[in-house]
Formats: sequence, C-alpha cells, structure tokens
Amino acid sequence: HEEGLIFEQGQAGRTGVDLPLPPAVRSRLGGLARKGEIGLPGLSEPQVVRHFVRLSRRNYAIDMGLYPLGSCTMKHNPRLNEKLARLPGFGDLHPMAPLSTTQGAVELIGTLAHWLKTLTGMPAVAMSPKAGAHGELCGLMAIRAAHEAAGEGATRKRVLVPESAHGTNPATAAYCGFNVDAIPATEDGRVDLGALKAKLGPDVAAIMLTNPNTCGLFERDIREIAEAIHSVGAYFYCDGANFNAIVGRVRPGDLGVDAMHINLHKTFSTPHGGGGPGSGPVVLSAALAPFAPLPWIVERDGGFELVEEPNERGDGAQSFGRMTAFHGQMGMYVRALAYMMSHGADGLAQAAADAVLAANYILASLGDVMTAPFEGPCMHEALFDDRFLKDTGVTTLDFAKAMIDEGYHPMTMYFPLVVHGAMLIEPTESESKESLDEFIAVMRRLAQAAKAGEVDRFAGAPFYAPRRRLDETAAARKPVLRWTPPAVAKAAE
Amino acid sequence: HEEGLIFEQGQAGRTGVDLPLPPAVRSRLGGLARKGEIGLPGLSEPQVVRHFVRLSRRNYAIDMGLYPLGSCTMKHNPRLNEKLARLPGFGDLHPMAPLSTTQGAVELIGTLAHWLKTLTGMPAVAMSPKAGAHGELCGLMAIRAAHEAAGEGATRKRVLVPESAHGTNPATAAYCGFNVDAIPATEDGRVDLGALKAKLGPDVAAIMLTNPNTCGLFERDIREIAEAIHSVGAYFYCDGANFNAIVGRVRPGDLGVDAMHINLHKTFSTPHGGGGPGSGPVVLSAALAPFAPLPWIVERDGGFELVEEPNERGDGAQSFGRMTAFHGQMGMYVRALAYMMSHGADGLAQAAADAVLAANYILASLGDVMTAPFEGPCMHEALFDDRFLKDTGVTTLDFAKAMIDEGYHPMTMYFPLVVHGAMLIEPTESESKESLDEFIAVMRRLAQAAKAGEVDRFAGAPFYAPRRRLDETAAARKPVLRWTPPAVAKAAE
Amino acid sequence: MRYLPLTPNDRRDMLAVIGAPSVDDLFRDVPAAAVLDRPVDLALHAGELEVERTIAAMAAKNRHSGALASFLGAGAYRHHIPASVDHLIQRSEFLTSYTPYQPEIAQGTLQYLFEFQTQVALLTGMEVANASMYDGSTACAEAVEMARRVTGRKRIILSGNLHPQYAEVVETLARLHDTDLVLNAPAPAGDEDLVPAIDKATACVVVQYPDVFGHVRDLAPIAQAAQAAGALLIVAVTEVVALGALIPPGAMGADIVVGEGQSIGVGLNYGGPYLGLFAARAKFVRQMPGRLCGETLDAEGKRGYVLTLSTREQHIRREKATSNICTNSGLCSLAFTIHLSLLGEAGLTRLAALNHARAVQLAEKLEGIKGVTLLTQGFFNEFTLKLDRDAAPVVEALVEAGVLGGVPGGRLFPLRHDCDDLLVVAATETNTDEEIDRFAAALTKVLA
Amino acid sequence: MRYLPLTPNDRRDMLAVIGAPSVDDLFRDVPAAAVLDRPVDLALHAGELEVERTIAAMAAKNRHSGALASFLGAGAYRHHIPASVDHLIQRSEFLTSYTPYQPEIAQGTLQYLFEFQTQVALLTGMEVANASMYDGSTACAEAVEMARRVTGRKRIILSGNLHPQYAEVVETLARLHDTDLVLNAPAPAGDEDLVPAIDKATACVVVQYPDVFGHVRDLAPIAQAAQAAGALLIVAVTEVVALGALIPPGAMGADIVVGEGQSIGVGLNYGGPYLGLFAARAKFVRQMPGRLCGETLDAEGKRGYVLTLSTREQHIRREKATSNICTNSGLCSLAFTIHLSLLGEAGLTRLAALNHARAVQLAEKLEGIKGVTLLTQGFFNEFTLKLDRDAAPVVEALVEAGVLGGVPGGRLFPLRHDCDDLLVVAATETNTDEEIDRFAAALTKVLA
Repeated sequence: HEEGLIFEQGQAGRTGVDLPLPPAVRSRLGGLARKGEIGLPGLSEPQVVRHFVRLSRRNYAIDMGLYPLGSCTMKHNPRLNEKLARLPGFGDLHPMAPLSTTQGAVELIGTLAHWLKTLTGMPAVAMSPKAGAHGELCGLMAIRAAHEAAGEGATRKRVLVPESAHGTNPATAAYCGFNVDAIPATEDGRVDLGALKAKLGPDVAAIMLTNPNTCGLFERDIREIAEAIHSVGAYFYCDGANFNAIVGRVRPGDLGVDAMHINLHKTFSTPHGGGGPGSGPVVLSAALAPFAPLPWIVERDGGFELVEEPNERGDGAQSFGRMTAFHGQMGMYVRALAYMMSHGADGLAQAAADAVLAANYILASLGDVMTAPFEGPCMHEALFDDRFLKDTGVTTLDFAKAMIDEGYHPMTMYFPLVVHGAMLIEPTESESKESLDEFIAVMRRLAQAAKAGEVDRFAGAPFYAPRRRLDETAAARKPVLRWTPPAVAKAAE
Repeated sequence: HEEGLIFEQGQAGRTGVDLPLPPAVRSRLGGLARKGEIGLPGLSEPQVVRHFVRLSRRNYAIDMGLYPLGSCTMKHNPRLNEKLARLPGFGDLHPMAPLSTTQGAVELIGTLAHWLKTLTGMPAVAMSPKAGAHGELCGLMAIRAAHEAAGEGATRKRVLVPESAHGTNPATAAYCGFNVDAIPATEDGRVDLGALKAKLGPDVAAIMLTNPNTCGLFERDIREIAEAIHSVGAYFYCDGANFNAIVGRVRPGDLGVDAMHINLHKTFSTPHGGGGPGSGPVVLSAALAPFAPLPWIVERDGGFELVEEPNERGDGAQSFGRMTAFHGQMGMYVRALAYMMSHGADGLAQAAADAVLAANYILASLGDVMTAPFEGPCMHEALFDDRFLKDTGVTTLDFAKAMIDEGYHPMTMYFPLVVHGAMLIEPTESESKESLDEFIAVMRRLAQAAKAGEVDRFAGAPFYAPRRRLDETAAARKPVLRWTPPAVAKAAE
Repeated sequence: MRYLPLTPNDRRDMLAVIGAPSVDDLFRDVPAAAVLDRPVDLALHAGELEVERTIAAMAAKNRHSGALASFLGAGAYRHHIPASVDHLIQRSEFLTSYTPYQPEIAQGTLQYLFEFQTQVALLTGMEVANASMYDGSTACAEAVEMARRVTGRKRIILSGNLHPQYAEVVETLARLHDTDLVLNAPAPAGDEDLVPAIDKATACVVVQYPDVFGHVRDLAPIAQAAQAAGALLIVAVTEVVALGALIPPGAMGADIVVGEGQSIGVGLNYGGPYLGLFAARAKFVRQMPGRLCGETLDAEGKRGYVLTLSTREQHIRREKATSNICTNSGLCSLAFTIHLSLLGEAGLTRLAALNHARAVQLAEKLEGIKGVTLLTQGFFNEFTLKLDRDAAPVVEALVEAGVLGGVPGGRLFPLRHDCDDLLVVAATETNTDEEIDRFAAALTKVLA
Repeated sequence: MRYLPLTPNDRRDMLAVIGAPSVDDLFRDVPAAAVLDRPVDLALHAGELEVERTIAAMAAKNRHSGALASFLGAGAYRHHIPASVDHLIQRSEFLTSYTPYQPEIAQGTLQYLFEFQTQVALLTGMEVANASMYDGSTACAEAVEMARRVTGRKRIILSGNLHPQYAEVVETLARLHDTDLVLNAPAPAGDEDLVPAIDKATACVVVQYPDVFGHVRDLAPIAQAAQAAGALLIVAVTEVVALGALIPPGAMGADIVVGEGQSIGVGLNYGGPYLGLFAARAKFVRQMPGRLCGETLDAEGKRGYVLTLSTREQHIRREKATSNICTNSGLCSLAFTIHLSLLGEAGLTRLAALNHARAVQLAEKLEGIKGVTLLTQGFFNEFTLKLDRDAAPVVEALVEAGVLGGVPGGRLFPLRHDCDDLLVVAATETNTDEEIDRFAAALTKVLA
C-alpha cells in the first residue's frame, strides 16, 4: 500500500469532527467573510487515524533502536514527562491568565531555573529561548547589550568561532550583526590556543566555543581560553549542545563561561518530535545577567515571581528586550524538570559518566576496523574519519546508508567539517551493553564488507527502507513544496 | 534485529522503576517470607519501552488497514473513548468505595443500561458479564433459573443450536449443563424451520440463534422461530455478535428474543486489544429479568441505584447469583457509552446501514471472480466458499495467507462450518469507499492469480510478514508454554 | 458524522454496483413489521466536546482514590503504574488488533503472551500458566470446574476466608452441576482449619492467600492433606504484589493457582476490566481453560509463537471445550507484562517490601486506638480491625475527613451480621506518612 | 536508576575493553580543579510516584481554563482538540524521531510536513509555506528580517494594533541592525491608517489580522500602497481559526503571512510550545527562513519527500544562512496537520462560524452592561470593551466569580496607561451558553 497525501483522499462534505450548528446570529465579520473555498480535503476520523499511523510506520525513532546521531543526543524519552506536561494545570493554562491563577506555573519555571543554575554553577538564566539556536542568539544579544552598555557596541564586531563549530554558531553571530572569524583546530582536534591568542584584540566581542567540542573532545585549555578572552574584555559563549557529557560532574561556571544555552531536548530529554519543539534556556554570568531578555523569574521571599516588563524594583531595566511572546516553552520545562528530578544530582552525574563510557566503548571496540582521527579518550561521542574506506569505493554517505539496511539510523556524517568524511557516533547513556555490542558487531561487519569490496551493498543502499535514495538535487532544482490539485497542476504545465 | 524475550535481556539488579527504600519495620509476614528468587529479569525503562514498541510493530491492527474478519466486527476505535475511560473519576475508582462516593459511576452504568434497553427494545439488562461468551452463559443461566422456578429444571435439558453457530454457543450450553442438539441449515443458509419444529418438545430449554446469522444472512423466519420456541415453553436466546448489522434499525425485542448478549467490543467498538478485554451485557425479556445476576442497576426516583445483594425491596430475590466479583467492565462501559452518544440514534442506524452496504458492495464486486454460496443480499458480512479455487491447488488457508502479503489481515475462514472452505468478510462501516475499492482490487487480483495457476505464491505465503507460516502442529505436540533458563532447559533434556 | 467515511455520493455509487434501489432494500429479509421507521428514542449524534462534557460530569461526581487518602483493598488495590505502561498499551498495533489467530502478523501479541505466561508461572511458583481469564473471581470458578474435570468428584470445599464475592461466583457456577459445596463460615481471627473436612469425595479445596482478612498462612499442611485424599489445592491470590514478599503457593504444594492481576499494570477501574491469572501443574495443561501461547518455528526455522492446544477451546471443540471463554483480558495482560518487566526481580521485591512496611506502620498506628482491635497478626499489606461498633457508618464518617478508611465487613458479608464490626484495611506504596497520620487521627476522632 | 541500563558489571567490563582504570580517567582532559568531587546541591534521584506528586502539586496550584469559564485570547485561544490528535502525536515513531535528515527512514515526518505546508498555504491564500517556526511572534520577526533582505531597505512600519509582544520581539531583533522602526500607537477603536507612512525607504508594513483588539480590516489598500512603494506587506494572524471565516490575507495582496498555529491542535500550554506559521509568495522562497520539505523521486522512481533548499539553512550555509533557526516546532506542526485534516473544509468553516457566533452572542450580552462600551464592530471571535474603570481589578474580581474574563489592556501595554480601561475578550466553541450568562452576570455585578 502506498499512502497518498490527505489531499488525495479527501471528498467534499466529509469531516472528522462533529460540531453543532452555530446559533443564528447577525454576522459581524466587517464585510470580510471568506467567499471561495479554502481547498482543504474532507476525511473521516478513521481515515485520518489510519493515515497518520501508516505514515508513522515509515519513520525510525529512538523507541525503535539505537540512534547514533552525534551531537544530537537521541536518548530515552520517558513517558512520565509526557503525562505531566499534559496535566490540565499546565496544558490548559492560558499565558495571559491573571498571575494570581498561575502561581504553580511560575513555581515550576522557578524551580527549573534553580536546577539549571545549580548544575551549571551560574547565577542567572534566561528561560524564554525556544531552541538551542534561539538560545545562542539570546547569549550573543546579551553580550552585545553588555558591550553597548560599556560604550563599546560600535567597536566590538568580531566573534571568534572554531572551524569545527555547529553551523548555528556562525549563523547566529551573523544574524546578530557580528563578523565571524574562524579559529583553526590543532592536530589533536582542539582549539589552537596560540592561533586564538593571535586573533584577540579590542574589537573582539566574544568567542563561541562548544565544550566538549564537536570532535567529541574536551577542550583541555578551556580555562586558559576563558582567561585570554576575558583579558581583552570579550565574553565566552559556550555552545551547550554537548552538556550531556559533563552534567553533574563539571560546572561550566567553573570554567569561565559567561553564557551557555542548554538544549532541554538534548541533555534533559524533551523529545525531538521529528524536529522540535525544543527549548534553549541560557545561563548567564553576573556580568551578563542584567541584560537578559524578559520575562524573568525572580526568587523573592522564598517564592518565585514572573517579571514580564521592567518594574519599579528595577527588574529588567537593562534587559535587551523580548525574544518571544509569552513565557517560553512551558511544556518543555515540565518535561525537563521531571527528567531532572527523576535522575537527581546523583543520577545526572551517572548519566554523563555512562554516556562517556558508552562512547569510549564504541571507540575502543571499533578502533581496529575503522579509523579515529584523534588519540586518547573521547567524551560522549566517538569520532571516526573515512581513512578506513580509502580505495574501497565506499563513501561515508554510502556507509551511513548501509546502516539503514542493518536496522539503524545513520550516524552524523561529514560533521565536524575539520575531519575528512567524518562519522560522529553518540550512543548516549540510554543504551544497554547488549545494545552497544549488537551495534558494534554490525559496524564491524559493515567495515569488513567495505574492505572486502562489496561496493554494491553500499552504493545502492538502502535497499530495505520505505524508500531508496531520494533525488535531493531534483528536489532543489525545481522545488515542489506543496500539493496542487491535478487539474491546476496540469493547467500550469 | 530479532527481538529476544525479556528474560533473555535481563540482568540482575537492574530495574525499570525507582522505589524508595522501605521504612524499617518489624516484619509481620507470619513466617512466610519468600526465600528464593522469583526469577524475574531486570530491565531498565528504555529497554522495556523499546522491547514493546518493537513487538508491537510485528502486529497488524485496524489502525493500519482494513481487517475483514467476519463476525469479529473490527471497526474504528475512537481515541475519545480511551481518554474518557482514563478519567480519574472512573479509572481510579475503587469497586468497594462507599456508594456515596461513586454516584457518577452508577449513573454511567445506568445510562448505558438505558441505551442498551432502548436499542434492543428489551425491558432489562444484566450488565456484569465480562465478554460475549460470559454473556451467553448469563443468558442460559437465567433461562435455566426460570425453568427451575417453574419446576421444570430437571426436565428441560436440551438446547437447540444451529450447525452454523459460533463455537461459544454449544460450549456455553454444555458448560451450563445442557445437552446440545444441532439444527440443520437450509439450502439458502438459514435455519430449517421444519427441522426445528420437528425437534421441539417439553424437554427443550432454549434455542441459541445468531441473527443476522453466521452466514451473514437475516433469518427471515425469525418471528415464526420465536413463536414455535415459545409455544413449547422454551426461551429464545439470541447471540448478539452480529447486532452491528441492525442496531438502530431493528430491535431484537420486536423479534421475540428473550435474551441476547451484546458484545460492547464489537457493536460499540471498545477495542479488541489483541484478545480482550470485552464486555457482554445481556438484555432480558420480562420473563427472564427476575433471574438476572447481581449486581443490578435499578432506575428509581429519576436516579440509578446499584443493587449488590438481594435487598428488603425485593430486588434480586430471584437472582441466579453472581457472575463476577465487583460490577463488571466499567472501563468498557465508559467507552461504549461514549461511542453510542457520539453516534446517537441517527448515527447508529446509519452505521448499520453503511456496514450492510459495504458488505453487499464487496459481495457484488467480487461475485464474478469468487463464489458465493447463497443468493440475495447479505447483511454486514459477505460469505464466499472455495468453489472458485476448485482444481487450482490453492486452499482457503493459502488464499488467506496470500492476503497478508498484500497488506491485509485474512478474512475469517472455515467458518461457518456449513459452507465448504468458507471465507467470511466483514468490512464494517469504518471503511471508506476508496479503501473498499482497494481491497476489492486486491482480492480480484488474488482470485485471478489462483485461477492462473500461480500456486507458489499461495502455498508459500506469507512471504512478507514478520514470520513465515508457523508450525502449529509441532507447537501442540510438545507444548513449550513458557521460557526456561537455558541451563535448566539443558539439564531437563 | 466523524466516524463514517461513506459520503452520500459513495452510497449512491455503491448501490448502483450492487443493483439495489436503496439501503432499505438490502434489509428486505427483515420482517417488515420489525423495521423501525424512525430513530429510536435516544439522543442524536454529538460532537467530542459535548460527549466529553457529559461523561466527564459523571466522572466528577465520583470521589476517586487519588482525591482522598485511600486504604481500600478487599480484592482490588491501588498501586502506582508507570506512565510508560499506559502509553505502550495504547499503541495502535496492540490496542486495535484482534486475537492472534493469524500468527504471522500477530507476533507482537503472541510474544508478550508467552512472556506473560512465564511471568505468571514464576510468580506463583507453578509450571504453566494460561494467557489470562476475565478476572480473579472467574478464574477461581474455572479452577473449581477444572478440578471437577480432573478428579471426577463433586465435593468442593471453600475456605470461609475466600473473598465472599469469589465464593459467590464459584457457588453460582457450581449450582449448574451436581455439586456438594462446603462453604465455611468466615474466620476473621484466622483460625480456620480446613484439613478435617477433606475426604476422598473432595475434588478441591479453595484457599485465599493472603486471605480476605489479610491473614497469611502456611498452605503446605492443606496441600498435603488434599493430595493425600486425591483432591486438588486451589489457591486464590487477590493481591499479586504479595508474591514479591511471600513464599509462592506453588512452593507449598498448590495444584492450581488463580489470581487477580489488577494490582500490576491494570488499575482500579471500579472493578473492571481486570485480569484473571491462571497457573497449574504441567500435567493438567490439557484440562486448563482459556488460551495458551506456545513456542514453535516458522517455515524458515525462525522462532515464533502461536496459540496452541486449541483443541481445548470452544472455537474448535464446541460443546467439548474446557470452558466457554473466548475473549479474555489480552490488553490487561499486556499492561501486566509491561509493568512487571519494568519492576523485574529487584523492583517487585522492593515494591512488596514497601507495601508490607506501609501496612505495618499503619497497623501500628491504628491498633493503639481506643475501640480498635487488630485481628490479623501475620499479613502482607492488608489486615482486619475489629471495632467497638458497626464499621459502615465509621467508614462514611471517615470520608468526611478525606479518608477512604477500608471496607466494612458488612459490605463483604451483607447477609450475615457477625462481620458488621469488622474493617478490612489495606496500605500500599501510594500511601504517604501524612495519609497514615490523617487516617489514624480521623479514626481516633470518629471512635471517640 | 530506571533510565540507565548499564549495570556495575557492564561498566567494569566496558572499562576493561577501553583499557581505562575508571570512568574518572575518561574525564582526564577536564581541568582537575573543575571536576566536582560530589553531587551538586540538588535532590537525589526519585521515583515516578514522588516526581509526579511534586509536579502535580504545582499544577494543582494553577486555575486552568477548563476549571473556570475562560474568555481569554490576545494571541492564544482555547479550542477543543480531538483526542486522536494527542494520541497520534505521541506515537513513538513521531515523538521520538529526529529531524528528517535521512529521508529514506523519515518519510512519515516528511510527508506530513509536505501536507502541513500545503495546508498553511491554502489557509493563508499564499503560494508556499515553510515547515514551521517557533511561534507566531518569532515568525513575525523573521518575516521582517526577510523583508529587509528582499528589499534591501531599513524602514519597518508596525501597526499599533499588532500584538504588543510581537512588536517587542520584532523591535528586539531589529535593534541588531541599522533599522528605522516605526511603531504606531495602539488604535483600540480600529481607526488606524497605515498608508500615509509608507514610502520608498519602507521595507515592510506589518499588520495583524484580526488585530490585537479583534478588528478585521480590508488589507487590500495597504497591500496596494506597499507594493506601489516597493515594500512588502506582512500579515500576522494570531487566531488561525479566523481564516476559516475570513478572506485570506493572500487574497488581499499580502507578500508574507505569518501566524500562530496554536489554535489548531496545539493547546494553551501557558505560552509554549507553540507553532509559527510562515507563508510567502513563491518568488521569495529562496529568501525564506526555516526548513522546507519538497517532493522528489527515489532511485526506483517512487514519489518521496526530502528537506530541500537547505542552502538557505545554517547547517549548510553557516554565516550566510537566511536565519539561525534549527530545531523548529515539528511535533506541533504534526498536531496542526492532524487536527486540520480532521476538520477539513467542512469542519473548519463550521468551527469558524461557531466561534464567530459565540463571540457575537457574547458581545451582544456584554455591550448592554452599564459601564461597558464595545469598541470592535467588525470582528471574528474576539473584541475589545472599554470599561468605565481600570480593567485589571475587574478581571481579578471576575476570577472570584469563576470567570477568566479577558485580558486587560494594562497587561498588554503595561508601559503606557491609555489602555488600562480596555478589556480584550474572546469566545470560542468551548464556551457554553451558561458560561456566557455567567460572565455577563458577573461583569454586571462587578461594574455595578
């Protein structure tokens, strides 16, 4: 069965909801009543349910198997968190309801903020960013506001970003009006401290650094980097995408970080949902805290207050503004807090340890058949390059697609850019040893097959997926971004 | 990936729940504290979730596609019903809670009872039977009690059951201490009224008849049958498995029925759940009502009362007893009532009409490539026999298994027994015309392939299922009904 | 209407293919007088919002266990069920599938049934278990019928401390046959001796463990006496969590163990759907009621599962079947299997220890109250208090204080009055210190 | 701990394979002084029951919309969401999957994104739509940035009746660039004229439809003026259900339409997660922010879907990207797609008609109350009342009567005080006759 689009299943007059007839009233639509049809298809409830159940079965998911996407932290998503986020007290709460009726919500946001600050060793947190990239923007805007407040807004225009950074880092810096200056990596996959120092100057606004970095390595010189950055009056923005590796064991505040976003959908397991929603609160140093966006949570008299606008107490007076309507990702806050409380201080540290252990186990177990670009232990992700595929005719992409036929989602590939044909594997702490061993065995078999010259198995992969390889070039060349009724489409030809 | 048993994934000390340490108390287990291990495996939550998600993906389900199981009524299961059954006011309600705290539950049972009585045109209903077969037992026990009350318990030992009856009917009659006497069918698939009359006598306790019957046909002589049965002082038990065909359009009470169970999991769509739970309330005529099992719902003073034991008002004085602890399938009641209220009197009648229409559409559309044993329109299921497979080397079983490879669940086969190689197809009212057309096209192709001699395609089927055909004979010869630790299993050899 | 995909156009086109002038024509075999000419006298169709409002209003009239401090047991127990259980059983592939008669596309259901059977066998200490019955009470009645088949005898001895509604169900079914039913009087103090009644005519003895008053007792002497007489010992367990702390009935010689599985994964549900457990000695397997799932191989030699020994069942054997049960408690057995998989050995034993500890704490609080005597000395998570007055009004008074304080003896045994002053009280892991204190304070006040 | 599968034995065995003496050794690159030697000062791990108790206690402190009669809108609307929506989005395959970068095993996600894009384009009357943004306010700010890119101009004109928090978000981002931002004063009476301000330096005009006070206005004159000046018209829709009843912005000449999709499928959630809608003319597609899903063929010629035009996106284009957005509102867009599929043409138009009728009924009840003036004459499901006093304390007083009676102007525009006597009131299909009567009676009493 090939499942058509809902538009191809529709029939006029059919519907999947029953609504009462509207009471007869005098229409007051100001003369703007819609005239033509919208063009939406009519389906019954059984059809809609079956359509989406069938579609879902064409997806891979963490609930189905290991999801070794480096940097994405695909870990177990507890259903307790889903249940709690749906409590009417949160799910059915209006963002503009009188604050007297939303005290529990404010308490929850405040409690989560307390956990985030304590885990990072930072004095403040901006809760409202909607995702990691939004958090990056928040951090850089706070940095920009701080420089402006110091009268240096016009001169500090350069942001240092390592070559290996997530694409969001340079995109964010540019979006924020900064010039991006790339820092090269050393042979051992870390920021070149010498090169970094050589780039410092009074026009530097900040550095954006991921730690553990995107090679899966901890930046050993992190404190020297922070010191050097601070010595020229610039700020240290840390990309928190990899916080999962160190949560509960290392506090970014102790490393000299000024701002760091936390992907609640990575470290604290709010589900990725096929691409979102996420949540990206940003912890801030004392220097940056006054510039945080509104709304704010303030702990006062043993309780929590929500500050939506600058108030007479001075809260928010220096805030750089507002990043989103309302109060941020409440639904994600509930899930993240439930996750944190379930693990506790001890469990989060254990989770980080297990994540790092699992990655190193993979690195060690595959070291003889695949090639790792760097020496020494990794943090929570194991990085390989494509040297082991040299002269086999198999590319990193082919190798990744062949994993699909073995029942796995591919690893992150061609990232970080500093490693040729990179393959970045993040098993997370959610996998059992049995699961890791099964994965390792499959990867070994694939590596051996590639070396044995079984090119067809790779070049044509996947063979056993809902679709064979899709023509992405054709999709981009003449984009078809929506369904059009056949008659209209034909007429347009 | 081959998903092992949970026992093969366990490790000592691991658990998927976190429970606090019990407070230290003096044990008062009466010296019977467990000594050895139970032998349960230890799994973490991520493992358990993934295990059952993976298992689920090896099932077919109505949410995935048409489920043409005749007599089983696999129709759409609305999620609203699931949501309502889980309201804490029902889901978290204790059966022995003081009745002052469960008034809403009694009201719901009473409301459902009112709907059932109104739809069937019967004056009473016994709510507690747990499934259809349990309902049959309830009905026959009421009949037995009525005969006993009339002093004829010892003499009325014979129950007439048509050859085409569901297996539960003779099993129930036997379980209830009756002797089963089969009635033959006519050429046109109905009870032979003449043969029936010839079997009547003072020793007959009841007839058990399904209507529409298991050939998917309405018993035209139903009122004559009822009259004949009543004329010898026996009762008419109607198997309500096929009530879906007539609900809202025909009331069994108008046909002379004395007792009929209603499968809430068929006509009123409480989900089958892979084999249960069901619910089988039994509507009763005035003659049988006094003998119904407790507990009872009594409408009194505009409200509903729950009668758990014979009371001073005389409720339950002649009750034949109790069929189950507590009050029956509350969770199913909520779902069924939500289903009924959603459809309403108009929607239920339309559902029956659509179910019958869909079955006749299949019967008409496949009549030229498959063979139907009986003339004329069917009710909500279309019956075929295996004459069209004659000399093809393909059996009904092969044909059914080949449907799996086309993405369908097989139809009911080899039932009813009165038709050779029977194939009983019940599409229900939940299928769209597009879905029916797709199914019809597949069935046509299969019938043509069988006639074209493509035997291998059938004999080996299914090829594209989680498993090929399973060896049921071996399973029954030396039953392995549980997992045994490999060491123990080996020692036992 | 949202559930009906056919449009008026579809219906017209389909009738044309059929060659029928109208849908009414398809009902031509129905006697004309019996065809309704208008909808029955019930409400017309309604939207989700309206249906939800009506039914939620009924739910809101109930005072559910989570809204009060609940100490109710007597055959149904409130336990915390992990959120993942309810999530998983609602997967379309489990919730909306049929009985796994087509094993090639039902391995999901079949494999968990095999796991379920294994879990039940392990818990009860028995060799084999079936794929579920309706609930504990009907499983108990089926066990008695099975004992009758196995022994060919007609004497059935029921402990007086068997849950009285279980006893009623057994009695109701037993009346269908020529039966010699011996139902002992309740022994709230736990001093019942069943051994003397067992004789060569006895088919079975049915004992509850822990019993309805909460007592635990060593079953080995009864088992020995029964087996010496050629009778079977049937043990009924209404609180299956107890088997995480107690010696299993199988280890004490039970021949059949039945149980109510509701405590693990299923929830209270005002009494249903629940989950009947049924385990027995392997030698009786062909006499067992209900479905059985067995391991086998497919045509390619891969391990798989099928429903087996169906020659015991009604759809094959018709009037020769071992019971008439067809639909069972499939989805409840899945909930049980998932919850018990989450618990595992470590979790279940801790859960059981926690339940026992809570009950001990509660007993220690309550037994000191004036007017209260604790009758149960050895117990798991439930015990019986003798009050200085009728317990039913005490329970009603406790509700006012926010406490569901137990099941009065008069609710369990309404037709005899020697139990009216008894109160059967249970505690589980869901009860907090505060709730226990609240109960003790409220009971003190009510009895003062 | 329930979420961590590794056992102490596993950890030991894995370390042996790695050749490391301890897990701490794997952290050897971390400066020693920064490694914590004990857990941070937070609670230790806790079971489900404990976590649920704590968090449910917080939830219970809120008075949610279902517990009162709610007439709150102002950018977030309470609608009934069919139960199947929440069921379907929780399927593991949707909930726990990643962004569909591997299309062969993500066709489920990709196909619904394609359906979503089509739905959004149809609703807004635009040619193309993206695969979602964070919410309406950020989508609005992204639209302004896009207009700047498309036109190369720096003047941004914001209607004074744009939701003030949307305006704040636009302003906050605009400050990053050399911008000439014109923010009009609110016009609660709906008499704002934007045309005169549009000039050749204007990049875009941003108008809300219906606006924050509920007014609907013909956008065609503004569109014509903008396009004549080479500027873009951006239309923000905060109540997307309105598009079931009103002429779509695309039909009136909008260049970009952004919206908040929360009303369909998503729910209130105290403000998030929500769903940003973003639609535009096809000619701007390569300037659009966010993900796009496109149709293509696979190697066997079968139709399939992929993320496309990713050369606009940060993971490919880095500092040259059209925005920095990465994670978006995937699961919310699924909820929207499902709910709107259920509604369909017939359902959405009926739903919109029902909302409008409810609002008209409410307006007719309220406008007769002494001290109340209805400012909004043409509206969809929301309108503004001018009271004879400060609205905030009135709202607090209404809560006492069980009514969430609207959003006070002072909550929306806290820094100016000319809106303090305004009350923005919405009605939807969830409001009953009784609730409308309750509101009218309570407001009459409070204002008496």
